[in-house]
Order: sequence, then structure tokens, then C-alpha cells
Amino acid sequence: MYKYRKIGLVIGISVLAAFVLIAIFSPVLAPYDPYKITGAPLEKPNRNHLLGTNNMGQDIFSRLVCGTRATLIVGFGGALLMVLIGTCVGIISGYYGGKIDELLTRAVDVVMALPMFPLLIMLAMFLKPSILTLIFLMGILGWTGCARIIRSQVLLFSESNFISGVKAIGASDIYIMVKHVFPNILPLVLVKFVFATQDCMLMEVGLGFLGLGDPFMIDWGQMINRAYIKGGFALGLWWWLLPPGVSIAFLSLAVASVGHSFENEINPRLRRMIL
Amino acid sequence: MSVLEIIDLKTWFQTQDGLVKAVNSVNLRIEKNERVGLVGETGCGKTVLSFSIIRLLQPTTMIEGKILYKSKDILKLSEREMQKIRGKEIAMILQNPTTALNPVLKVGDQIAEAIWLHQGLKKKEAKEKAVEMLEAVKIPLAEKRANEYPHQFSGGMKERALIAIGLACCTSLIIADEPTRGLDVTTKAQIIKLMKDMTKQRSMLFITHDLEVAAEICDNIAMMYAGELVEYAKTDDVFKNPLHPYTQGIFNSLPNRGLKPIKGMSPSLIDLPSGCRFYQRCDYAREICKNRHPEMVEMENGHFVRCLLYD
Amino acid sequence: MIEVENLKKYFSSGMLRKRYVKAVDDVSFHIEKGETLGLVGESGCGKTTIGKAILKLIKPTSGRVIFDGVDLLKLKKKKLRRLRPRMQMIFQDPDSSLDPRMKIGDSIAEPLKLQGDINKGEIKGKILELVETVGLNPEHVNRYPYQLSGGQNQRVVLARILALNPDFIIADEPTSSLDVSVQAQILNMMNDLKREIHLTLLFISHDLEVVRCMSDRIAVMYQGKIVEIGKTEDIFDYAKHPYTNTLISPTSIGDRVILDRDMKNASDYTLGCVFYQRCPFAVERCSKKEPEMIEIGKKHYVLCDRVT
Amino acid sequence: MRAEYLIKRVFYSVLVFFITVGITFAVLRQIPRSYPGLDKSVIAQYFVYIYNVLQGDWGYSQGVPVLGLIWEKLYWSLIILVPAISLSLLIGILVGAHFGWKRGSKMDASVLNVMMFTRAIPPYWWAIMFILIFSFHLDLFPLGGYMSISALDRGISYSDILYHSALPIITLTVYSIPGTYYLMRNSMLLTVGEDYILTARAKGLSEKYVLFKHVLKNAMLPMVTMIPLECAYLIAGNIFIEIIFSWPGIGLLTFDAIAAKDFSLLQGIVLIDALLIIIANFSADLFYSHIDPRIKVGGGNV
Repeated sequence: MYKYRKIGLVIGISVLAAFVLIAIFSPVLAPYDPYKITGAPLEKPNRNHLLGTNNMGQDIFSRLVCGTRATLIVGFGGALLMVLIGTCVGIISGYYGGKIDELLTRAVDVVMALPMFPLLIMLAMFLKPSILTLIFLMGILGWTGCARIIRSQVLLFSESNFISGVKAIGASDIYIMVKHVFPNILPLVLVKFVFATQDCMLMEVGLGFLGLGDPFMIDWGQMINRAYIKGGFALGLWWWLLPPGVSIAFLSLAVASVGHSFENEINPRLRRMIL
Repeated sequence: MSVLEIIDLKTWFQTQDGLVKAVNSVNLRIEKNERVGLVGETGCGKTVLSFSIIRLLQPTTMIEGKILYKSKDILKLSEREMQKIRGKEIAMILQNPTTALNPVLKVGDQIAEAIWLHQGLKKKEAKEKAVEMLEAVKIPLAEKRANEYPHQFSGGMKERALIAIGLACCTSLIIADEPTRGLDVTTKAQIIKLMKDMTKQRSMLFITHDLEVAAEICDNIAMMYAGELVEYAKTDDVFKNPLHPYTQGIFNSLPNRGLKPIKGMSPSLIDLPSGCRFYQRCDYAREICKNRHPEMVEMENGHFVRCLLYD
Repeated sequence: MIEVENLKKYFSSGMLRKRYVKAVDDVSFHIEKGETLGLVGESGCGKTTIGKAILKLIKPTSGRVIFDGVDLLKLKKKKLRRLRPRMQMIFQDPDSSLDPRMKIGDSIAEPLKLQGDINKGEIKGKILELVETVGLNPEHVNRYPYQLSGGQNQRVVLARILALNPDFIIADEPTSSLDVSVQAQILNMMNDLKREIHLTLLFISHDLEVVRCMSDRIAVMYQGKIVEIGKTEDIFDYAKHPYTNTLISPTSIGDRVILDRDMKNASDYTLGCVFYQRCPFAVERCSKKEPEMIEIGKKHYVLCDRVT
Repeated sequence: MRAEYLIKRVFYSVLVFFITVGITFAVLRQIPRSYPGLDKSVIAQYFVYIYNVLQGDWGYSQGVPVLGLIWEKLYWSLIILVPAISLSLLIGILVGAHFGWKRGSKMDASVLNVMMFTRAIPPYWWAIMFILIFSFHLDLFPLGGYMSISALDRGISYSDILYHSALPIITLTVYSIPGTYYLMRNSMLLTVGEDYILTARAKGLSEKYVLFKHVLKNAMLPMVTMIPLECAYLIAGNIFIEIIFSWPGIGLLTFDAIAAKDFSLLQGIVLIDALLIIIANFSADLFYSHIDPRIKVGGGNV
């Protein structure tokens, strides 16, 4: 099972790296301008148009390649903000304990019980959707899970003696949090980051599907939506509908398998001799 | 007829760091109504030995040798047959009372469970018996206490409840794994007294790291070091005339007996030395001890030791 | 050297109905320079809390802790941090006393780095010196705590503390999780160090025998209060408080009295003697009036009204 | 003790509701002419708003009262949500418990991977795929909607609605099983390693008895804290599934509200979702306080 996870990690990272490269080099890789009409509407995949064209005659392959960017940026950016807020709250709450902890834990409980996705929709619409808005909103609405887990981890060893020991040699709280607490929870933060990335990517495509993507970028969600609304699958136009869906599924799977291998790494099943 | 006879038992298991040879060629016999103390320090394999007897080890563990319970080799029994022995014939009292009781079940029910299962009583009768058991381990207001949950019990009372579970079914053999560890001095004294009273007419394997506790309760003492027994004798003999340098060292390092430490530390069970396992820490070590592994020899009547000094 | 006056630490719990636990209740004692005071008591009697409260690792409810003429509890954070290196604490579980992600050498070097201008070469030399003082090999420096045994880790903790040249050390059950043979090694080493560098020590333990080996004077603690304090010989030979006597010979006490304690929380006592519930000599007035500390010999005090 | 716990939880729920109301208020205030009373101070407006919300006056969407609109759609959403929640909890817990108990087996590893796969695929993609396979190619289920055209003649029948709701329910269930499964499996792994399980085994109890009487009850406890996350997850998933299946519930209403940029309608949707989560949380708390003796009877040694 261990070896098996390692393979998962390698495949996951390779797929992820491929997507990142595609996103970086998308202007070079895309054979056409994704916004330009370069062929007849609804061409089947052919030599000129690798994945055919949509109902407006735009090249689907080019759109797919250019759409990678939005998903990856929002995915990583949103996750970064989520984990940043979550880690800070978690460390402060677990380290200081007492009243601060009580207050922050309650805040986490409350934010966790907010209807996140509907709020995300409403606020995204209100603040005019853009990449930055989406990252910001995902960050401030989605940090609670991370904060909760990190807090419980920090709590485990903030009671342990070595923290008291470092305090006793005259170290400041910030020094302890940065030098001792953070390195000890770093593996967990990493795992949380990977899973948060997956969530943010799925949310980005989901919001795109609902018409709340960045209007100045091509996104996969919007592609799926368009193909679906215009009867893409009722008419059997698989090349229109399939590519963006398969791409997000692939990407999300790759991220998930990286996350699961990391998780396995930090949590090796306790090898107990007694049942 | 002896209640338990362990013949040439080996228990090894694999970990990430390597093969742990926790129990190596252990021979031990417990007669009817005899209480044997198994004394050793952390990581000497004494807990693994006890779990080998009751067979609660991971299925991947390698166990060799024979464990005869009333002349029946229990290593050959199926899991189902073993379940009929656990709790009914051989009972185990685990260490660490704070985690060894189920937090969501009433204490009385946790005792009654075993009685109900093994003695074919009705649930109500089993519960009444459980209350009797709580009284027997001297928990006041037993009837009320039986309906409480573990978190409402103090540490000493949890230990008593654990003992009640172990003794509930009038088993013929009790294995007690460090029941006094982590208890306060006064509580410890009471638990020792209780264990002594409750096991008067029973056989027991009492596992501990504390020689003095073992002396209070047990008739015989087996010293374990690095996965093997190094000395076995009547309690008095061990105290008056300890033969193995390790046993002597343990006595000398007690705070009230001079606080003279044994140098170094126990070898890891993964990487055992080929000669005498105590060679590196022994004050009497000679060249021969480095390469020759000593055998258990009987010095006086019933006093065994594993040391080349007596060869 | 160090003086503790009327130290109190109450913990509260519950939101709607507050419940208080008096972990440390009005405790006073002092330790002379170069002296070792042993603090004995059962688990949960507040002895660890005292240790942490003296170093202000937890904030006491009230009281004064005077170290070298300075009241620690009134100090500002910054000044306290500057003073802290002079007082150190050794904890019960050595395996959790070191940062699991730091190499042994870095752990020992950390206090040196934090405490001033000292260059890398000097640090290296100092580490090796300290490692030798506590009886470890230089090769241990590059290992991680999980690769060492409990006894070795406790040596590392000691080395790290000695790096600071502290004047006062609180040792909180430093050997209770170790095997007896290793315990003897550590205790002997501490005794040697005490002689060599004139350490002032507060030695906390549940084990009276261990405390006896280490201390000049002994304080016996019960449920947040010191019930008896005196010279080591006096405590062992002329113990006056009934609780001290049960500690010295635990088998002498019957079943009934001790079980009662199990059913009471420390917070339930409002009036009267803390030991009333378990005391074999208790009379009615013990439950009504709190006893006062009385001097019954040279430097020998007992918290009991019935001692005459 | 239990009362104290529950009072605390009610307090949280109220807080959650007021914060949600606060956010919707902040947004609505910025939208011109979306609600009355703009001449007063912000705080006064806020209280008027809260008063209105509590009164059931949730504003108007194109002349129709929002609450009424949502109430009607909620009914349809619940037809999907309630069975999907129950099924996914049931299946997730059973599968998680089973493989947590039989951890390390080949089957365990494959199921873990299947769950990872399931969770990685977005809900609308599951919906599209299911329609493609089960409705389009196998012709087992309708393509979408909530009743057949023939219902116009013969009237609405329950079996027809059931027939139409089956595929959306299945989709939402499939999509939300992995969450419960993961949690249950992890929780089982932790519980199985506890000392009291060893005590139970040492009593000679059969494996089945140990599982049902000792392991499961303890393993269920941490599930409760995850209910709000799972709930939010389901509600989000439901939006997409209703859109793809053209199911006339809150999800489809959300889609329409986005298309029309109708903030007062969105506000109502946010509020009703908040209420749904609060109700789910509170039922979980009730259940929790019943099975955890530390809350049920309280007390104990400090």
C-alpha cells in the first residue's frame, strides 16, 4: 500500500506540473486566438482544430489551454490565503490558549456554520467577479477547517514541555511560534494546502459554470456551461462538452492524489504490535 | 498440574526499524495458586510476553514455542476458541486505567458484559454480580457507582474497576500488566493490598517494573532483561540473595539502597548482542561473556540464573 | 535566594456556573542559596503548578515570588525575559521536553544563541563541553530526540539548561518516567552538579525516597497547601502531620479513609482543614476552622491544629 | 450539564444567524431601491431589517414576496436533499465503518481510491455523466424536470415525481458519500487503537460484539463536529445538480437569481441555507449530547 501511494504521488505531481506548464506557456501552445472565430461553427475534431470548434466557431483546444490559467491561479491563490489565515488563527489560538483560544474557537465555529457557497455567490456577484475577488472571498470564507485542525495539533504540543522549556530560556512568543510551533506543524499545513487547492479549483470552475467567473479570462466552468446550455450533449456534440470537464476532473484528481500521499507520509499508520 | 507452562516462547515482530525480538526462548511455569512477578525495565519485552499469552497481538507477529494452559497449547487454538478462554479462563488487567475503560459505557455494564457472556446469566443477574464485584474491590456506594461513567471515577477507582473486570469471572489465571503504574503512593498501597487479597486463591502473572511492588504480592519473581529471563527464584531468595548482576544492579540503584546506578542502557531489542546481553553494563564482565550466550542454570533449589559467573 | 509568599493559583471552568479549583492555595516558602528544597505530594496536589507559577510560565492568581530581591510577578514582560535564563525548569517527560524537529546540538545551542553575542566557533566548543558534562557522546549532537532514550534526552535537557549558567533550577519529577537504573544515573549526576556549581534547586517529586536523596529540606504538599515543611531528617524522623506519616508508610492507613478522598473534588472544601476527609485523627473542629502553620522545631512547621 | 451545553449551542446558532443577516444586510444596503427605510441611520436600518426578516418579510423579487417564492421551492429541494443526506450518511458511515474495521485489506485500498476519485469530480460533471449514461443511452430515467408532459392531462402523481427525482438523488448521494466515508474511516482507525478496545477483547468478547458495542459508538462521536461542513458541501452540490436536472428547487432558483442579478432573491436564498445548516447542526448537537456521557451526565473529577 505504501509503494502504491508513492506511484500516486509521482503521477499526481507530473500531471500537476504538466498543467502548470500549460498554463504558463498557454499563449505559445494555443494554436489560435481563443476569442477569434477561426472555423465553421461546431466543427468536429480535425487536423486544423484538434478538438473541433464551438457554436461560434472558436477553437476549443485553444480555449481549453488558455482556460487552465484561471483555474490554477484561483486554486493556488485561494488555497494560499485559506491556509495562511487558517494557520495563523490555528497557531495563535492553540498556542496562547485561555480566553484568546476560546474566542477564536467560537469564531471558527460560527464562520464554519455560515452557508459558504451561497454567500460566495452573492458576494462574488456583488463585488464584481474577478480572479482577485474570487481568491479573496474563498480565503476569508474557507479558512475554518484548516484553523480547526491546526489548532488541535498545536494544542497537542503547546502543553508539551519543550514549549515551556523554550519560554523559560527567555524566548519571545513570536520566536517560539515561528521557530518551534510552525516547523512542527508544517507537514500538516502542506497537506491542508494541497486539499484546499483542490477545493478552490473545483469552486472556481463551479462559479464559472454559474456565470461568475472572471469576465476577462476564459474559464472551464463557463465552457461547460455554454456547451450544456446550448444543448451540447443532447445533440451528441461530445467534443464541445467533454474537454473542459475531463480537464478539471483530471487536475482535481492529480491534486487529490498528491494530497493523499502527503497525508499518508505524515501519518504512517501506527505499527502497533498489540492489536 | 501447573496452570500455565510457557515452553521456549519466541515472539518477534517486524517494524519500520527492523525485526524486534521482544521475547526470546522464555520458559516459565505458573502453578495453581501461585503468583509470579515478572519484573523488568521499559522495553524488555514483558508486555509483549503477556499479550502473547492472551494472544492479542497483530496477526503478523511471529510466535514460536508452546504456551500450555492446563496442558492445552493455546497457540494452536482458533480465534473463536481463544475468545472462550479470554476473560473466562485467563483474564487480563491492563495498565493505564484512564484509557482502558470505554468512555461511553457505564462502568457496571463493562463489568457485567464479561459475566453475562461467560457465565450464561441473565443481563439483570450479571449486573447484580457486577455490583458485587465493585463492592469486592471496595468501591463505596457500588450500586450507584455501577451506573456511572468512567469520567466520573478518580484514577484509583478506575484501577479498581479494571481489577473488577479482570476478576469478574473467577478465572484460573490472571495477568496483571503494571496495575500500579502512575498511581499515587497511598493509592498504590491500597491497590497492592487489594490485589493481594483478591488473588489469594488464584494464579497470577504480575508484570511490573517495580521490584518492591512485586515482592509485596508475589511468591516467585522472574527477572526479565532484553527479551529473556535472567533470574527466577522465590521472592525471599531474590531479595536476600540476588545472583544475577542485573538484579543486584537494580537493587543498588534504588534510592533507599544506595542510588548506585547500572552504567549504560539496555540494548535495543532490534540489535541484540550475541554474547551475554548484560555484558556491556556488567561490572563482573569477562572476555568470555562477550561471545558466549549464557544458559539458565539452577543454582540452589528453585533458584535459576542466566550468568556465566555461575557456570 | 528565592522567596514565595502567599502564592495562589485558581483554575476556573464552566461558562454559566463557574467552578474553581484551588491548585495552589496560599503557599509560602523560601529557598536559600545553594540549598535544595524537596516538594513532595501526590498527583494533582498542585506541585507542578507551583513550579510553573514561580517561573511565571503560568500566571498566578495572586501572591509574590521574590527572586534575588525582585518581585517576578510585577516585572514587565521584557525584563522578565531577561531574567528568565537565571531560573530554569526540568520537566517530567524528557521525550516531550525537546523540539522533535531540532537536532540535539541545535537544542543545546538555542539558549546560547538567544542569550547574546557569541560566535559560531564558541558555540560549537561550548556544546561539546556541555555534552561531555552530562555524559553524552559528541556523536549524539547530530541526532534527533526520538533517536535517543528517555535517560539520554533528560541529559540533553540538563545540558541545555546548564548552557545558561542558571542560579536556580526547578526539577519537576525529572526521573519519574525513567527506569530505576537510569534514574540513579540522573540523580547522581544532579547531585554532583549541585556540589560543583552550587545550584539552588527546587526538587519536585511524588516519591519520598527520591526526594530524600536530593534535598536539604522537604515540603509536603496536599491539595494545594503545604502541610509540613522541615529539614529532611526531621521530616523522616519526627513527622507530625498525619498526611506526611501516610506518605512515609503508606500501608499503615486503612481503606476507608482514603477512598473518601476519591469522591471529593478539591473545590468542595470551603472551610476547615484540607486533610479533614482523610485524617484518622480528625475531630469536629477540624472541619470548621482552617488550621494555621505552627512552628514545632527548628525550621520545622506543620499545618495542623491538633499537633502540640 | 446537558442543558448548559445545549444553551451554548443555541447561542451559537443565533449568532450564526445574525452574522448571516448582517452580511446580507451589508450587501443589500449597497443595492439601490432594494428595500425601504434608507433615510434612517445604518443601525436603525439594520434593526428594521432584522425585524422584517424575523417577521417573514424578506423583500420582493420582481413583485413577488421572496419568502413565499423560496418556501415553495424549498419543498422541491427537500425532496432531493433529505433522501440524499440520509442515504449518504447511511452509506458513508457503513462503508467507512466497515473498512475502518477491516483496515489494510486490498478492498480497503481500492475503496479508498474510488472515494478519492468520486470526490475529485465536480457535481455538475457527475450529473452530466449520469444523464448521459442512464437517461440518454440506457433510457432508464428521464432527462430532467420534475414531471412528465403527460401529467398535464392526468394530473401530478407521486410516482411520477419519484421517478424524476431518482437520478438527482442518486447523483447528490454519490457526490456526498466520500466526505462521511473519510471521516468515519479515520475515526474508526483512531478508536480501534484505543486501550479500552483491548480491554474489551481481553474479556473474551466476540469481534462483532466489540465492533458494535464498543467501537462504533465512540467512533461516531467526532462525526458530529463535521456536520456543518458536510451540510454546506451538500447545499453547494445541490445547486449544480438542480441546474443540470432542471429540478425546480432552490438551486435552480439560485441560477435564475444570478442570471437576473436579483440580490433580494439571493439574500433570501442565503438566509434559508443558513437556517438549513443551523437546523442540521442543532439536531447533531442533540444527538451528540445524548450519546456522549461526558455531556449527558456531566460532573466528574477535575
